[in-house]
Amino acid sequence: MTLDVNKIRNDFPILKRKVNGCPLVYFDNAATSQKPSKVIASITDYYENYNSNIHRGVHTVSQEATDAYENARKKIQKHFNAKHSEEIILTSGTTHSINLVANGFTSLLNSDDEILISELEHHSNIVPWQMMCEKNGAKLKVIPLKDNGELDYESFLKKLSNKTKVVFVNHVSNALGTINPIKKIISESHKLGAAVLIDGAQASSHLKADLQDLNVDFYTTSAHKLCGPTGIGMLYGKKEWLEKLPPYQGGGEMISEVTFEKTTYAELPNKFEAGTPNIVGAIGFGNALDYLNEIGFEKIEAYESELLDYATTRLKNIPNLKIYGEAKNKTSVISFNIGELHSYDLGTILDKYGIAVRTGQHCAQPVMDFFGISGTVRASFSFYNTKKEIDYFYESLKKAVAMLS
Amino acid sequence: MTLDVNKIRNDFPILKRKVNGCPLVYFDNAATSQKPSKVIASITDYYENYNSNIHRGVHTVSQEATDAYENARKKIQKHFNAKHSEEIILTSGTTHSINLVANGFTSLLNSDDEILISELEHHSNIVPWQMMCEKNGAKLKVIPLKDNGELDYESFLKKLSNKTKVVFVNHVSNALGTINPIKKIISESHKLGAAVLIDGAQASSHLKADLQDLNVDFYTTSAHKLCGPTGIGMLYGKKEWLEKLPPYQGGGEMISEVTFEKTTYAELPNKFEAGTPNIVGAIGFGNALDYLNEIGFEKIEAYESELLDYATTRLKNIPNLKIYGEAKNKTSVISFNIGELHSYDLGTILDKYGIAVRTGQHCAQPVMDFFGISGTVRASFSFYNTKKEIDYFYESLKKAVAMLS
Amino acid sequence: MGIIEVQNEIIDEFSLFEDWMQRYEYMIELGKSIELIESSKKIDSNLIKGCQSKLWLHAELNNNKLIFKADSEAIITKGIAAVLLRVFSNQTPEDILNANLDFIDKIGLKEHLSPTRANGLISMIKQIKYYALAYTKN
Amino acid sequence: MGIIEVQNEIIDEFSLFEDWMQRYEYMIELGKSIELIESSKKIDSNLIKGCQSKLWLHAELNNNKLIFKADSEAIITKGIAAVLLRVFSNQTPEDILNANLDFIDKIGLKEHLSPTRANGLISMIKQIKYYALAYTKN
Ligand SMILES: Cc1ncc(COP(=O)(O)O)c(C=O)c1O
Ligand SMILES: Cc1ncc(COP(=O)(O)O)c(C=O)c1O
Repeated sequence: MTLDVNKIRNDFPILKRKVNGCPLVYFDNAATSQKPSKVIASITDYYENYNSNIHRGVHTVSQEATDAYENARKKIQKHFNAKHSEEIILTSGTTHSINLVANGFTSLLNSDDEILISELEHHSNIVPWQMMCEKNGAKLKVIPLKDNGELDYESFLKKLSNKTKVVFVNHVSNALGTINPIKKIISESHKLGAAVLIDGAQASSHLKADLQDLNVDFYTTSAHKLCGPTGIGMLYGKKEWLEKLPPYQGGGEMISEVTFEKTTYAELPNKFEAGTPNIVGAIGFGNALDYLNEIGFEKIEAYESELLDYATTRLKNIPNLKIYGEAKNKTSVISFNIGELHSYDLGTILDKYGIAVRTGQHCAQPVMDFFGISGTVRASFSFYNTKKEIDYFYESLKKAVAMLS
Repeated sequence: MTLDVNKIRNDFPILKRKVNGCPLVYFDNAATSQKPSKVIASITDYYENYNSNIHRGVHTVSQEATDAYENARKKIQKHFNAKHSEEIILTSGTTHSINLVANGFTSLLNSDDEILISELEHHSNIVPWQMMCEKNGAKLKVIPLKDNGELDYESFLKKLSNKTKVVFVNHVSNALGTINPIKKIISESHKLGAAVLIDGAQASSHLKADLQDLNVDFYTTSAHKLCGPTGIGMLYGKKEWLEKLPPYQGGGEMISEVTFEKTTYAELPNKFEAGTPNIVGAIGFGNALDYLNEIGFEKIEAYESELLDYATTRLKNIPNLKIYGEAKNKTSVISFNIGELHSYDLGTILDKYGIAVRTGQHCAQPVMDFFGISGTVRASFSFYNTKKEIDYFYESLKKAVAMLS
Repeated sequence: MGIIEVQNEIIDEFSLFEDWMQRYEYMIELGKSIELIESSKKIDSNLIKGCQSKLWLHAELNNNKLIFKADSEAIITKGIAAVLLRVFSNQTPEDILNANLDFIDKIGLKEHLSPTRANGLISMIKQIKYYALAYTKN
Repeated sequence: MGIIEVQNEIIDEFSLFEDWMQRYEYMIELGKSIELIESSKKIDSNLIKGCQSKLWLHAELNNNKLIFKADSEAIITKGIAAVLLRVFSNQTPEDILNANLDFIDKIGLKEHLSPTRANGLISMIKQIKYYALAYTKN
């Protein structure tokens, strides 16, 4: 049974809009996903019917909001198959999640320790660790890329040692779409006693991670990438790890006792959820997962890989078009350049045709440096995109090239 | 001209709902405010029509989202009369804002320095500073409370010295409603070279702070307290200060160059806005301010103080009712206990009558310790509440007392 | 009396009431007759978590029956505790472990069953079952 | 020719085009004839911020007229720069400072006027006016 894309498109109000007189063709899904009516309606419903601050509230509305918030946590737990619901920390997004972990490791590592990071990472999984290294003197080592956009696994094995304390790799690269062999990376790292953080921001809309099966120590994602609201994301951490890490932000909710002399911290997950959380964000996050699971990830994966193959084949007909990243396992992302044309020019003309792609370095400057380029055009497809849109994209791209050459 | 509360109530969909068979009487405004249709509609509009990741996006939808996000920043700047728009940092809320500043001061202070904090503070303005003191050894001094719920201003002057580097006070206390004399506190602190952070979370829905006139160094608030969405808030910082503070979180947007050897940070405000922000949150925040300004803060203040006086007078008729905090200047918050009755019991029975109040310690344990109590019932009124609701509250409260005694 | 009999008795009693007010008044009444925990046992380790008012619970095995004692600062919470103790105190650990909790719904306290509810009902039940488990294992 | 005359000339030229494609093609053509900045001047201090493609701008005073030179990696940006340079290069600092920018709207580039636009048009205009200000003060 394949996915009924016409039915699905009706779920997304934005897909009816026009841009510069043309129907919107949204191929910027790796930057953020569009939202189905069901998720939008759950947000409105919250504000119209049971908006309230949560926890400690005795009254009914607060109780309803708290239940909805905690229920969202359970949905997330279930989706990612975490063992305990308190292993799911609700954050404002992947960047926040990673900073929380990096901050936690600041006091746990010292200058004898090494951390291992892939060259494929998003800035959000690089800069927090650089900031940490400045504080505790730990050394940052890099797993290099190969020409095809895959990580150099042999080099990973060589660089991994018993000095390595933490390894960070994204599940899927946002710049190239490469799906990394995280299960192997996790088990090899564990053999040498290193913890592993997987940045799942780019993976979660395409594939379902089973966290217990992966046996990963930390996993992060952002709801806005998977049909959910902005300003909400998650950090999964194994209970043992979350108990070991010091709290990140101080404030309401995360404490159990406060006096000016001494403050004791609350239990998980509250220890890491200081302040009024993004309540409506959490609720929308949970509903977005419900929506995706109703469609089913097998169907989503199959359909998106069909789109990827189709688009790749078509684009390769364009002279001088070079695709960056052709890993065997990749999600529906095509990063490319055409001859000497600047990605900004291509993006601007495509926009005139109503096509939204991302251009530039995609917050992954090391990847661009690896290829010696200043940026790419990135077209990223979602399960609500169609082959017809890809055809139109192909035709428009040819026109853009003609104009710009 | 006074405020037309019946017209205003129509703007708030939730006010039509029933709780336990009775019309909802929402007196938990100090915890979070309700949202007018205009704000809710702006959220739906974003998701249905121009949802996109912002900055660096060449395509139209991204451009529209970026413009709306930056336009929200300008609305916030204008509302609070900040000098530069880049002095407005969009955060996930007050707690995040304060942690950002406390983190920044970690490397700027040492064990010779003192910080001065009021006994009236919310945990969010206590715990981050305790965490900072643990790292850099700075000493935390406390401005004590007086029995009427005001700060002991004489004691403040005595404790302030040229060792004092930062002073933190909330503009309005969430537990008692006290409006603190922040203008005087700021100018006295500046005389001795101390920076001042004012936590405006509880003030912003009641009064309009003019940041240039206050000459304050840092000011924070949360949108959810002022008819805006959850998961978004602001940190105002004087440009000189924000340039001095090191970045807080690392990630996308906040950098200008990233290599594994060296990363350089972006300019304000991006330096402090790592990762995909809560785009829809910012837009809703801006629209909430528009909504409040359309009503007008003079009218809001006048009406709310009428409600406060009315409710205070009525409540005082109840035998053994003790109000905590009767500062000359206070917002429409009444924190009270009745005889030996537990706040939880009163809150539970009031809920049965459809009345939402907050009970417990209101994230301000030091205030409760000061009064030697474990908590209070807190009824907090907003401009969409009515005297009729207060009458009903008064009658219900009497019934609750009868039941519980 | 066995657990089911006590539960049925309570359901019968509560079924006489027409509205929440009578139910609550009765529950508050029950709270007054609760078997109080000694003040020496009002220690942190006997505190139930997640309750806005302090709520203590203590258990002792006597003749293979668990005797519970409790107290709370809040009288509604104390009333809820009294209902639970009437059901579970003086029962065998095995019976407690196997007990069904439908009666809570049937006497109109279902709203209190949410795990996030600040009265600690769920935590109290968990703690009761936890004691029972601990004593069955021995 | 004064700034207003050049602006009117450009408006006339662009008014002939029926759609964005022709306008863009023309702008790209104009970009090819831009007065190029020397490579020695392609230094960081001449880079315009907020532009996704590198965009350099340099100014020199010659006979009380400002001579601008520019270049960009992206040809659309270069075209936009060419339009601006045609208007502002070889004009006095005073005239530049007083110049009105309506023509940008009239030639159909209004969409590029958003401060957040990644082509740096706004930043380029700011920089041009900034140079003009610097040279009027002297
Ligand atoms: C005075 C005061 N400070 C800080 C906060 C914390 O705000 P938030 O939970 O939105 O971060 C609150 C609200 O709870 C408050 O009332
Ligand atoms: C692989 C990867 N990591 C991290 C991030 C950062 O996520 P966010 O901006 O939601 O914090 C992104 C998205 O931009 C991403 O694609």
